[in-house]
Amino acid sequence: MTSNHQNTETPLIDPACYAAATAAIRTEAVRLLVAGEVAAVVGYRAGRRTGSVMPDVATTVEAAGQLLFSPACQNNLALFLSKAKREVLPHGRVAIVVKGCDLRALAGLIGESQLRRDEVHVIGVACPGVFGANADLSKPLSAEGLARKCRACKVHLPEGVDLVAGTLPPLPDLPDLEAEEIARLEAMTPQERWAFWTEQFSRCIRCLACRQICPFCFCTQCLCDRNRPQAVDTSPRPAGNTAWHMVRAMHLAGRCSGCAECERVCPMDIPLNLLNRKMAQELYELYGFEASMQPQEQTPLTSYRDNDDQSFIK
Amino acid sequence: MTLTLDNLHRLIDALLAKKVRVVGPKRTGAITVYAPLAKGTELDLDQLPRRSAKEVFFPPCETILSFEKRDGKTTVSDPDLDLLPETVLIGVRPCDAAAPGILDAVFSWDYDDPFYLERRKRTTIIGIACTASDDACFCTAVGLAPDARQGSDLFLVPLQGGGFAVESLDAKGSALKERHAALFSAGSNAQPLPLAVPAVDPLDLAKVKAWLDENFEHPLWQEIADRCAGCGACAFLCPACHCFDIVDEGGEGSGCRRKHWDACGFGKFTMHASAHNPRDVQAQRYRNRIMHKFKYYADKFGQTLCTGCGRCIRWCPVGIDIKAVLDEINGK
Amino acid sequence: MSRIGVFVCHCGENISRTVDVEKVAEASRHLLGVAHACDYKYMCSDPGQALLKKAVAEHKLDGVVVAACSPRMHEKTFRKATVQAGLNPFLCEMANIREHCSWVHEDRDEATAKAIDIVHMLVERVKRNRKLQPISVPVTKRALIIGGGIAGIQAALDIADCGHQVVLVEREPSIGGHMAQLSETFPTLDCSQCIMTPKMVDVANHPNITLHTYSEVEEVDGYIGNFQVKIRKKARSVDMGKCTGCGVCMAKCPQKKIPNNFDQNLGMRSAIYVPFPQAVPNVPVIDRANCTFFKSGKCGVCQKVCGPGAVDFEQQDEFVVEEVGAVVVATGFKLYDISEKPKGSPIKGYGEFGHGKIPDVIDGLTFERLASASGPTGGKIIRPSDGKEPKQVVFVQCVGSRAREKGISYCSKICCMYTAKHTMLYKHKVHDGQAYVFFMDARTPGKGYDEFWRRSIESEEAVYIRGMVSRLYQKGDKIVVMGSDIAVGIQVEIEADLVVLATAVQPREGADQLAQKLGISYDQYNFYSEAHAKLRPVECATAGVYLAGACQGPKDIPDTVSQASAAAAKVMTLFAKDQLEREPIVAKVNERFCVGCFACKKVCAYGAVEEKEIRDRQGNLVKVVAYVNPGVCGGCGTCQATCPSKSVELDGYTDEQIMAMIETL
Amino acid sequence: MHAEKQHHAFEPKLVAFVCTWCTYAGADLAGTSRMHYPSNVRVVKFPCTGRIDPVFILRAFQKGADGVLVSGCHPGDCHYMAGNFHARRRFAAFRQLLDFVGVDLDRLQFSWVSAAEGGKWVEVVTELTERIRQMGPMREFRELDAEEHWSAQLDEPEIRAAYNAIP
Repeated sequence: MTSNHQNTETPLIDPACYAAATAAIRTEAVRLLVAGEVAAVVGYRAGRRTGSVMPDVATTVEAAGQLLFSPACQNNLALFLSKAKREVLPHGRVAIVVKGCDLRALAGLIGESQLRRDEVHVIGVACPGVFGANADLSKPLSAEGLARKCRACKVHLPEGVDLVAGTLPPLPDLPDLEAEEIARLEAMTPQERWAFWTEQFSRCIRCLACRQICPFCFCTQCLCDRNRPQAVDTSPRPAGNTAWHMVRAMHLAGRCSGCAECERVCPMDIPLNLLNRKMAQELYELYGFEASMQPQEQTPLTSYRDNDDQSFIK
Repeated sequence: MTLTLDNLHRLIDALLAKKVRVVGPKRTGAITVYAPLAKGTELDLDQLPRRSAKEVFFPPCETILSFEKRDGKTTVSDPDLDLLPETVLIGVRPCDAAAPGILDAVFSWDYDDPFYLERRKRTTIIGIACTASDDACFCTAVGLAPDARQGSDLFLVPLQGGGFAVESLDAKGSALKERHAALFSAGSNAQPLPLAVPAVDPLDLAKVKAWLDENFEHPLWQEIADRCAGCGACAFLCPACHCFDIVDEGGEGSGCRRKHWDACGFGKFTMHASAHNPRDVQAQRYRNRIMHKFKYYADKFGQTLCTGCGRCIRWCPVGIDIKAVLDEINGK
Repeated sequence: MSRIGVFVCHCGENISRTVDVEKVAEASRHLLGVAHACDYKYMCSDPGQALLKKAVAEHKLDGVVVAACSPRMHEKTFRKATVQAGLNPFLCEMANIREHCSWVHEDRDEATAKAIDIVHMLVERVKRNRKLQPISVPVTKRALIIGGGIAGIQAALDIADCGHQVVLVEREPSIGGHMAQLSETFPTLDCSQCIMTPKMVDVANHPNITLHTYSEVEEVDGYIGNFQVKIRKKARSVDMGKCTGCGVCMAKCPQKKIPNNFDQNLGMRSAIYVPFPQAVPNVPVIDRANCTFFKSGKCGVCQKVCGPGAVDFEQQDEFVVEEVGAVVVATGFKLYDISEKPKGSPIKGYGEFGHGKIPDVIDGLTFERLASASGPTGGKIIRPSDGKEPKQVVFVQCVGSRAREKGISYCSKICCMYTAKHTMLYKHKVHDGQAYVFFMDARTPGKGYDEFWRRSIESEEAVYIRGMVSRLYQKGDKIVVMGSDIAVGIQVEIEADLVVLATAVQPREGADQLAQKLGISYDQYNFYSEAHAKLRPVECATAGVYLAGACQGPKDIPDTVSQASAAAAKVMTLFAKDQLEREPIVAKVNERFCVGCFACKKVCAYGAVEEKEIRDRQGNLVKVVAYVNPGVCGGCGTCQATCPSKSVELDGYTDEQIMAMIETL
Repeated sequence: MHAEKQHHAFEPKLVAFVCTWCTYAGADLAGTSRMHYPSNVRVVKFPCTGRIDPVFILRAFQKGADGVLVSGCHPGDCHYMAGNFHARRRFAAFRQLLDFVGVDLDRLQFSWVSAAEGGKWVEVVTELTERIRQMGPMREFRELDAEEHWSAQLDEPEIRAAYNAIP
């Protein structure tokens, strides 16, 4: 019913790449569990529906043998190691399967004292790209189905991991749609941009999937859940929705690792990653800072330089 | 009786001309949602709307009163429900059309919810048989079907070669048809389009309930919760989930009391003012979702709180598949 | 429901002239939670305060808003009255309807409307104020004095005489500062050394004073009552314990041609040296940059001749950490150098005066050394270039000072007087000499000052020319001084033998770095800022740090000594109690919600955020959260603005209070 | 002699978030110096610009501010050493976000006003007031707040009438 018409003639990426990564993940996961090095492996396994996958916390050799990597492995599994997700860490020492974008989130979590590197065994995946939102997972990955974030990805091959699963095939050179969209918005007048975002935010039903899926939204008490004082209205009305998405973008500024999960999971199709990507661009331009390329003490908004730009201050 | 697509559009235009609000599937951006139509041709029957039709009766947010305090006096004002518009909800798939019938029970149980019931009274539902499905759909497993008439006042069956066979199912439906009789023509020989019957394993709902009756504590809940991220996407897209929160917004001196959707998956859903939380972990919350749908609601109202629309499966951020969960329970 | 009282002050007519105070009181009565509102002529007066106290009792008020002047003016007054009325002081807020309203607006309706809004905001705020209790911190009764000039010496002696321990840190090898360099002092012409050196000796001998000379403050941690100060004791290369001060090393040192700073480079000293004979401590220092041994590894004469074996070439910089409760900053001044570009100036120095390249154009301090009996010339006034006695000397005042175009707009305060003194000293020594003074204004307020200045003209025949010098240049062995006499309206040209410039008084180099270590503020010239120009002139805004002497602004000796004693008195006031009560405007962590990302710790300039382990009853680690040390917290609230979940909150400025104010818009 | 009171078609509501040490004191100085400026501004005092949360700016716009001024100590002068440095980055970022969602940045002014700059305070407030007077009311956020239905797409005149009937 929600099918997208896709050109299925030649797959964008050779499926063998994903198969090779799958095999490597399984071997390593089984080895880790058998050797008792970890109590659980956080990875992906197949879902009931054709092509679908879901995050899995494999604690048995049998389950580890079912782990896989495919273009449907969209989830950022770093979420499962943040303190907000209390279910996984109690298992004990864990291994985790990460794509480059997930690894960046992991690095961010380490930088923010949510996790120690020595607590996790990191299985990196040489990731050629995954499906974006609204893609039909039952079809092979096409340029159209490829997630927008993957087109601008700088971390196809994760570094600093304990094992890299798979090898990277030659990657298609595709235009950076997200950057184009940001440029399009930037070229608008403020009134046009306001109209654009007002329309987008008006759809928001405050299901909070964006927050819950975000590895960096690990607060025990979200500011936006507070009612004394009520900084952000909780009801799904345009005022509260706009405030919510702005506050979230601000809280993620300098931290967001660009996994774009918020955008993918939004059932209302709000292009949330444009906000995060824009903030990341600005912080890079202002302070030369890129979030979470490795664990770091400081983020741009928790540090300063005496000579920071202040041309906007009278 | 039959109705051509053009006449369906004309019907919408005619209703609009009479100041009737017509809500139907409408494409906005990349997605289709139930939205007020400005003209007949806006109707988009190709896609299952992303959100269910429950919002027509039970909007995501509504103001239920406003208050003002001044000089020691508090004035409370209620909205005037008489101003709610007459509405025709059109192009509703059976899985969405069946939901209000299920929800009526709870909204008129110990307390008659005037907001919901008034909207229900003023709305006519035109259902449509379903001719396209995907592997998330499972209406047949919960006792419905692509051509289930439950909840519809008027029902359309798409015909081969275009147009619809029209059936009126009750007085509301007949009245609507009568008022616009000119647009309808006599029955034709055209065959209905093949129905989209989901290819899913059947469920024995009684068996599922029996298992739930016995298994309040079960490792299954934790297993699912390991991946549940605790958002409200499933509940908010669901045609039958109906939990809401009531909040006061505005200042101490004046403001509004609003009712808005809530979801049992949220960590704060059952949080007490004391900070004690009886459903402190996600396993308890996900269990409640299943229990409410397939046990508590059945215990209380004899119905299942699920129409098999598959939205929660399609849009679960972490790929939790309620059908797979039910299959597992069914198989135990 | 709150019961707030609103008290609207007329401030005589200061407020009521433009604000309809009765209307403000009336409007306040209708605000939610206001139980009482009234207006009164002078709220800060005794009857005004009595009115407040009576109303609190009568109307059972649980919060007070005084709509009057700026809280910076009378917040303390009204908080005290609130306490006397039986309420917590933090349940009193001031609505600033004078400085921010009646004084700056003319239209009565507009000003009244604004005053009502301001009151409304503060009413909403005070409703959400919490009762705060002052925080007690223990006080280490030990003071650090930075700078061993007359200011530091005076403060050290006063505090030490009071029975408290004092740590005195001096950058140079000897204490004494600029005063030790002076010849005679105005307005009494007593010999500077004669009055200074006994005090220096007192410092050295005082049982309560620990002296660190040739030392610098490296790091300052902590807060009022509890500072930890890391001091770098620079390697002297001479063991203080062993040296007897006999001076043989200096006499034998083969390297004797090093210009002596202390003598403004007029005289020479050896590589191992004391800056001047009366130095305290009388222990030499090896100037490693100029010492043959340190440069080439050969020599070592001083070590060989030292009887007690005090010379130690291996000595390293040492670090000591001193725990103190208060800091007095007395780092003094330097004189502006005409070859240097003043801070903020577009002009590079005084090109018209030859950029300091003309040898017989000297500054006031150099003249002091020439005139000093213990100076390099034995008190004989001669020209640095050729040693001849100058017969015509031109003194130029306001060089740098009061020269906005040069970047220094302030008056250096001491130059008028010391130039008058210089003309006298000159005339006393060169009877047939003639002194000319170019001046803009003669500023001589002070006891006996104007009389002194007049004496230089009337008895010592100094010629005062009101006007500026436009140019100086060397012509043969003379210096031609071109200027204008604006009193007569003519151009003047004098062929001088010596020119003495009264250059501007500036803070010591590095004053800004020290300020940053101490966390105190300073002005555009790097002079340290006092907390209040009039009412708190010796305190820094940073609690526990006090100012003495010219580091705060140009001062003469009597002013410096007064301020030093005042700073000492402030320190002693602080030390009079074992515990210090401080304002409870500090951040607190909600440990239940803190998720331990430590963004707060990253932004805290005070290092007040610590990591705290939360354990269950069995002792298992549950989580690590942030903890704010209330003694260290400065109260800026940057942590709260940074915390995504607002799990750290600044008392007195909570989100709830601020949001409530915003809601009134 | 005072100039005749000028009438403007639109008098904006301005809110100023200021630090207590510099700008609040600077505004006090403007008062003690009897300088004059438009009465549109309402001052909220903070210990430090470092305490000022972008959420406050957002909330102010939502609650009806037509313009917001944020002002504190000059760099290097922060009473708390570095609060204004952190604020500078925070607001540099926040501005970009506001701009990207379509808020006209002319409505938001940042300034450094020291305790000695009463004149600068007057200048900044006067300029901002004048500018916002020209720009007219800040409609965007207020319209959002007035939007009673959760979704603009379901916003029908009848629904609007029903909600307007709510006093």
